[in-house]
Amino acid sequence: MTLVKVRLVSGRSIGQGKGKELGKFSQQYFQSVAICELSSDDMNILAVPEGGNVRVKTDFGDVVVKAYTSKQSLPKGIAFMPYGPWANRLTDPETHGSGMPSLKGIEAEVSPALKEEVPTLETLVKNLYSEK
Amino acid sequence: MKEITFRLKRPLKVPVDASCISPDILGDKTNEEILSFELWEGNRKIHLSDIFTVEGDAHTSSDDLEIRLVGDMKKVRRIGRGMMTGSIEVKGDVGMHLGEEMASGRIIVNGNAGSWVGSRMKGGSIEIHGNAGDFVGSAYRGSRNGMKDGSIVIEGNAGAEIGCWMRGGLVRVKGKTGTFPGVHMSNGTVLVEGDCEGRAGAQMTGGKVVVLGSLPSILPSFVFEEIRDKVKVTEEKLSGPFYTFLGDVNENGSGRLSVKVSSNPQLKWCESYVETLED
Amino acid sequence: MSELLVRNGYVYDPLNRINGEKMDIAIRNGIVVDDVGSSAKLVDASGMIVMPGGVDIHSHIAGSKVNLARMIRPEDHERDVESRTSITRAGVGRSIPSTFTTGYRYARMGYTTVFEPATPPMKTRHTHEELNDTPMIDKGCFPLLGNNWFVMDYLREGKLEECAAYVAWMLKATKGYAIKLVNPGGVEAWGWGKYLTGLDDPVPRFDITPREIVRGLCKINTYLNLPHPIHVHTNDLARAGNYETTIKTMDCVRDLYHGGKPIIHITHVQFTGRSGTDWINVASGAPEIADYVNKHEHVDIDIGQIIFTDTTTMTADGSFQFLLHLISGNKWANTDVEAETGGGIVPFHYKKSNYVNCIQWGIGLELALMIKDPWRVQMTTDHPNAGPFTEYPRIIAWLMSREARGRVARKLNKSAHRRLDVPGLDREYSFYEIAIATRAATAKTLGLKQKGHLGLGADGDISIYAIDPTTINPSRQYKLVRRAFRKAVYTIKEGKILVKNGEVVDTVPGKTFWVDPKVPQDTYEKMLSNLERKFEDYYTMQMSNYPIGEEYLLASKKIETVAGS
Amino acid sequence: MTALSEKIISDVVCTICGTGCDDLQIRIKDGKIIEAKNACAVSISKFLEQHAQRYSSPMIRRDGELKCASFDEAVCKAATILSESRYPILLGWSLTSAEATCIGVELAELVGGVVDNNTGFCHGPGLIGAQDIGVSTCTLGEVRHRADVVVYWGANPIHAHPRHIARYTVLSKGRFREGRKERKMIVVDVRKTDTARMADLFIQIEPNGDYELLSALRMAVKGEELEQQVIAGVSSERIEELADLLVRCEFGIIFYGVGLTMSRGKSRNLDAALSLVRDLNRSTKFLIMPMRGHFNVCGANEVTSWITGYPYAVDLSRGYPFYNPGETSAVDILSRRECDSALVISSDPVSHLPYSVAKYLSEIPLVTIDPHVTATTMVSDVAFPTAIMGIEASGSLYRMDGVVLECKKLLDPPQSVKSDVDVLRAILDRVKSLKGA
Repeated sequence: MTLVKVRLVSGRSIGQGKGKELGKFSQQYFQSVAICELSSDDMNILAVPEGGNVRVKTDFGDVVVKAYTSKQSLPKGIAFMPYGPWANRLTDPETHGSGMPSLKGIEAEVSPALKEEVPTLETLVKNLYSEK
Repeated sequence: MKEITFRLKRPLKVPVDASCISPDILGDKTNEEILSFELWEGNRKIHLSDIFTVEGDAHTSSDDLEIRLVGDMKKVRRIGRGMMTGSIEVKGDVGMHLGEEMASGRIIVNGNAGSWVGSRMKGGSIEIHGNAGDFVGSAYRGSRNGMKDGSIVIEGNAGAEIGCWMRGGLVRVKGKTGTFPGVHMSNGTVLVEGDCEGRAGAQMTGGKVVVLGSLPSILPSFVFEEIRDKVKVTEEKLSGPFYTFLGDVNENGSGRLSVKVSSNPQLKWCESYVETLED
Repeated sequence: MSELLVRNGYVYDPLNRINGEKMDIAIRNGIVVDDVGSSAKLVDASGMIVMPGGVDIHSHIAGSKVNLARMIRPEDHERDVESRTSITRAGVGRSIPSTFTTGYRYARMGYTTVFEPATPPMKTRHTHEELNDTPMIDKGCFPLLGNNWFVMDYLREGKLEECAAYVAWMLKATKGYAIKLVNPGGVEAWGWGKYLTGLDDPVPRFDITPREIVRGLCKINTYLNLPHPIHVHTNDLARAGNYETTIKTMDCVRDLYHGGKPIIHITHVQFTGRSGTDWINVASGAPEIADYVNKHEHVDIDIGQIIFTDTTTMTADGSFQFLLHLISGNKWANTDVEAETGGGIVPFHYKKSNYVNCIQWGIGLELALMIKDPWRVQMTTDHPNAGPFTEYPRIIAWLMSREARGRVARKLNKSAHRRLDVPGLDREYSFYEIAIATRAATAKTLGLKQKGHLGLGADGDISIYAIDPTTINPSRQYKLVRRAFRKAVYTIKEGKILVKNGEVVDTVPGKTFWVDPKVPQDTYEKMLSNLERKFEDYYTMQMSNYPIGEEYLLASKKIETVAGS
Repeated sequence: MTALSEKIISDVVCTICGTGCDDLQIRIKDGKIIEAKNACAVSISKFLEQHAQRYSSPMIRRDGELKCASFDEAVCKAATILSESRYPILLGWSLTSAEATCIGVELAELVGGVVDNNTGFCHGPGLIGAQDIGVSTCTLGEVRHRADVVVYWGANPIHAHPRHIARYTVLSKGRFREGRKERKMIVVDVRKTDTARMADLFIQIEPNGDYELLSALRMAVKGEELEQQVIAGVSSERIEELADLLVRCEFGIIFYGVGLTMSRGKSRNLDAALSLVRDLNRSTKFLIMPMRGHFNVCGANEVTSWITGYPYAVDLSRGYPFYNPGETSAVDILSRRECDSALVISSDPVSHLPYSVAKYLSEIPLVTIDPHVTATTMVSDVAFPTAIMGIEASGSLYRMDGVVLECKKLLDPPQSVKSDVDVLRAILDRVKSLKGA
């Protein structure tokens, strides 16, 4: 199976900021946050179209999101995901005694997942959190 | 030597502050007195008897008292705080701040310990026959009074920033450590026998950091000094050879960082500086 | 109607010339009155000292700089904590106590009024939020104006009346109480990382000198009839030999004095009372300063006494703080405020083994003992700069007992001991003089008519200490004095008992004093249109968002003045 | 002629990020905001779409489902949860008023809990760094008037703080600086972001290499030679070039983002950055400021500090304030599964914290206070809808440089929806009566 190894960086983006204000359950938020930006080299290796689904996997979890070529000149081997529930399926809670979880530069694998669906926030919340 | 054994009665969830568990405080007390000691479980004041059973007899002077603790005490913090005599032996895991500000005596843990083992320690010895968390032998935020004397030996691995603001004594980790061992230290020794994740000796002004395993890179603020055959740690001479560096230059430091040559081929670039020196 | 009668105490009320007379004090609805009814609550003060509630003229207790110090000094707090009780809030203490704890600790010592002496005007909303959370005491704050761009522009252009109108606007906008100058012109220079020396170096890019700023604001202060004179932290605080600058600063407004109350208050003079040319030969300049003050009535001072302890220094004088960091190697914070001022913080430990610290200790006491008129030398530690306010009782003991001073002096660095006058000074303060230095004089120079005394109409703020002045010999029994002033037997605020036997038994929020000066309408409007034109050029906030509404203060106490009258 | 029902409110304070723009002009028609002048793209979304995904009734979980409840019922339930807990955590505070945080700290005192704000997972490392080193900083106007060198490190203001550059830094005009031409802009980042494209000098750094680069930079600033040719992906020549720019400027500032606070090293990255800035003050004027994200996270730090002495992660379980990030910080407490209930206000940790941490939040009794439906409200046991601070409720906020701004109330909240202050006050009062205080 095709697979690229990346270091995953998460952060703010204007789309994430706007989407957040429109509501976490809005279509805009979903479209701007449930994504993974890759370098064009990595996109070519994966051979997924713009907006095609990929699975991102780390030691802490995995999630399916849409892949795009970054407009912010990502070097090969670096992936970017906006902050949000999708990226947080993948982040490391270890704070090294600092109070700050490890959200930047996590080792991750990206593989095509064209037949799988990107979970909505409702699905994430429903499936992943325990029923009370 | 008299022994007293505390057995945990029930699982703990919220943090328990148990700074009263120390030979100095429990020595010369009857078991009844001991069981009525107050400690905090979260926001509630409870008695030792609420979570521990006690066996044996503590009714002796503190010097002769050995406290044994049995159970999963991951949530129990500040065991042996400020202790000046006697000993504590733990069977099971212990929580944070074990032996905080300890001045003398001995603590042995047959299990893992949380972060801040031996923080601000002034003397005595702590042995962890398991792993320890971050900030072994360190200071707390904002202060510069890390461990001053005594020794802490971790048989397993330890986390980040061990020996932070350390002023003396020895921290020895037989396994791996996280980043920043010896950060801001001014004196004393940090010995990492396994691999270190990096940034050893960062911002140190004095003292010694020795890494026997691999260290991914040397901070740019350390200058290469020489290759040494042996490095002395307390009484012991460790055989190398070692790349030795002086730093942290950014802090006008005179600390020494020694890294074993055989575990660190990626540091071979240093050797070009050896030749220039010899020329 | 609530009534209270304090009976049989030895009353020290210097503003009413009452010197240890045994008498009763009656309070009705928070105000001192002639007499109260038989149902009044009784407080037995037999065999004890009764004084007006303490009034602190200069103590950094609230605002952005104090809070930044709190944030970066967890190691200061952890050693001194207060748990929540059914009456009091939790908090931390030592050199930068949390707000609630600040209020409680002042009250425990019998203080009922405290002024925060340095608020960056632009951040004063923050200061008031903290003052609102500082219970037990009445309070106020002094906006920093000595490096303000509008002030410097106006003064350079010679537009004194418009500048006065601007100061009036500023006091009202910030709900401020007095004009504060810190290193006038020098803090603006520090905005570029540069230093000024003396009174006559021009401020970079402003073409004005510190002398002109001090004189200008002094004239404005008089013109606006403000209750307190200009409150000045002089230039050159970091330099040895700065006593000359202090005297020059006092002297630069001498010709503006036409009798009456002093027109300039020089604060924490200990810090600017050093003679010598470098850190090696630094010595006390207190005798020269005392001599000047003794000969000139236009000036009063507070001392800023050093306590040998670990504390936190913080001033708007950012340049000084950086130098202190370089000297001490301790952590350093700097906070400059656009178009207005700066600020710096460095933790510092004053040690008896340190030559310079010992000289500083001597300067403060020499000022207090060599200035003859007790009304013009007030007791402060410039909290927390020279030591925490909780150490005031220690200073009281030093002032009252040569022996108490001697015990410290003997442990001082030897060469400092040799060079100081203080070991040879005989003067010992009386309780009457202590009452002047800690409440009467401070209230008087602050212009607080209802504070610092117990005459009819005064606020019913009273502190009662467990000392029998007829039997004690403070010169010998200074430890008793110290202990008594640490914990008031009673602290009464506006007729309400807040502290009993050193413990807080009740709380009140306390009022905030501010001044609203009226200036001629046409000048005011002229100033306002200039302000509106330039405001957005100078500030990164909108002018309409700058002023603080009166409703913002938990309990507002406005003092109105009229310019020129 | 404006219609009667139409009004314009000027100098409105924006409640998005720490930039604290206070020059918005809001046009309201028929009780709805129809225009937000001077607002950035994110801000426009907030002002124009604030009605999206609101809820209007307090909710209580019954039989596994959130159902509408009366305000009193919800208050009672929330107060019971908190006062019965042995180690509750009260988390959030970065999107509410300083006044609300004041009550929150008292509530934490009263229930013996931990009060923590989002700082722990945004700029906490900067505060820890400052506790070791100190910090040389200023208000934003100082930068506008004086700065000739502006560095953005691990920050992408074009996306996260859209008006920062124009209002305060490179593109702004100050008393002593004309504008872009008189300022050098430097960007350090792992990606060539939209901000980086504007820069005069862009340093592309390897992920997690910040500490090494800062160490090297400090060396270069001191004039020391670098032994290694490439550090964190940057050549030593380039580092020396950067050092030279910093040393020779008249007034420089580093604005750092979570790219620096979150990357490996965390507080030590800031330790190094704060030390660098401190060292630079020996030769020039240099300052540093965090690019605070949420509009009032700074206010949460200020309030918590003046009441407890500590800016965040304050454990009040033993009756007095205790602070030790790593021990008393939210992420650590949750990942060690220590707290036995939580109150979350104006924050969505279930969306924004690592999965295992968020999962634990969903397992314990949880009270949320938030204007909107979020992933966190969905998993809570009691949820209070509240008025949006800065639109439907007034209050003060502290922008990233600590300047306080007073937000106006522009609109009434949806019917029966109360402010954060009112909800917290009600819970506090109920807890007091439960505790018999």
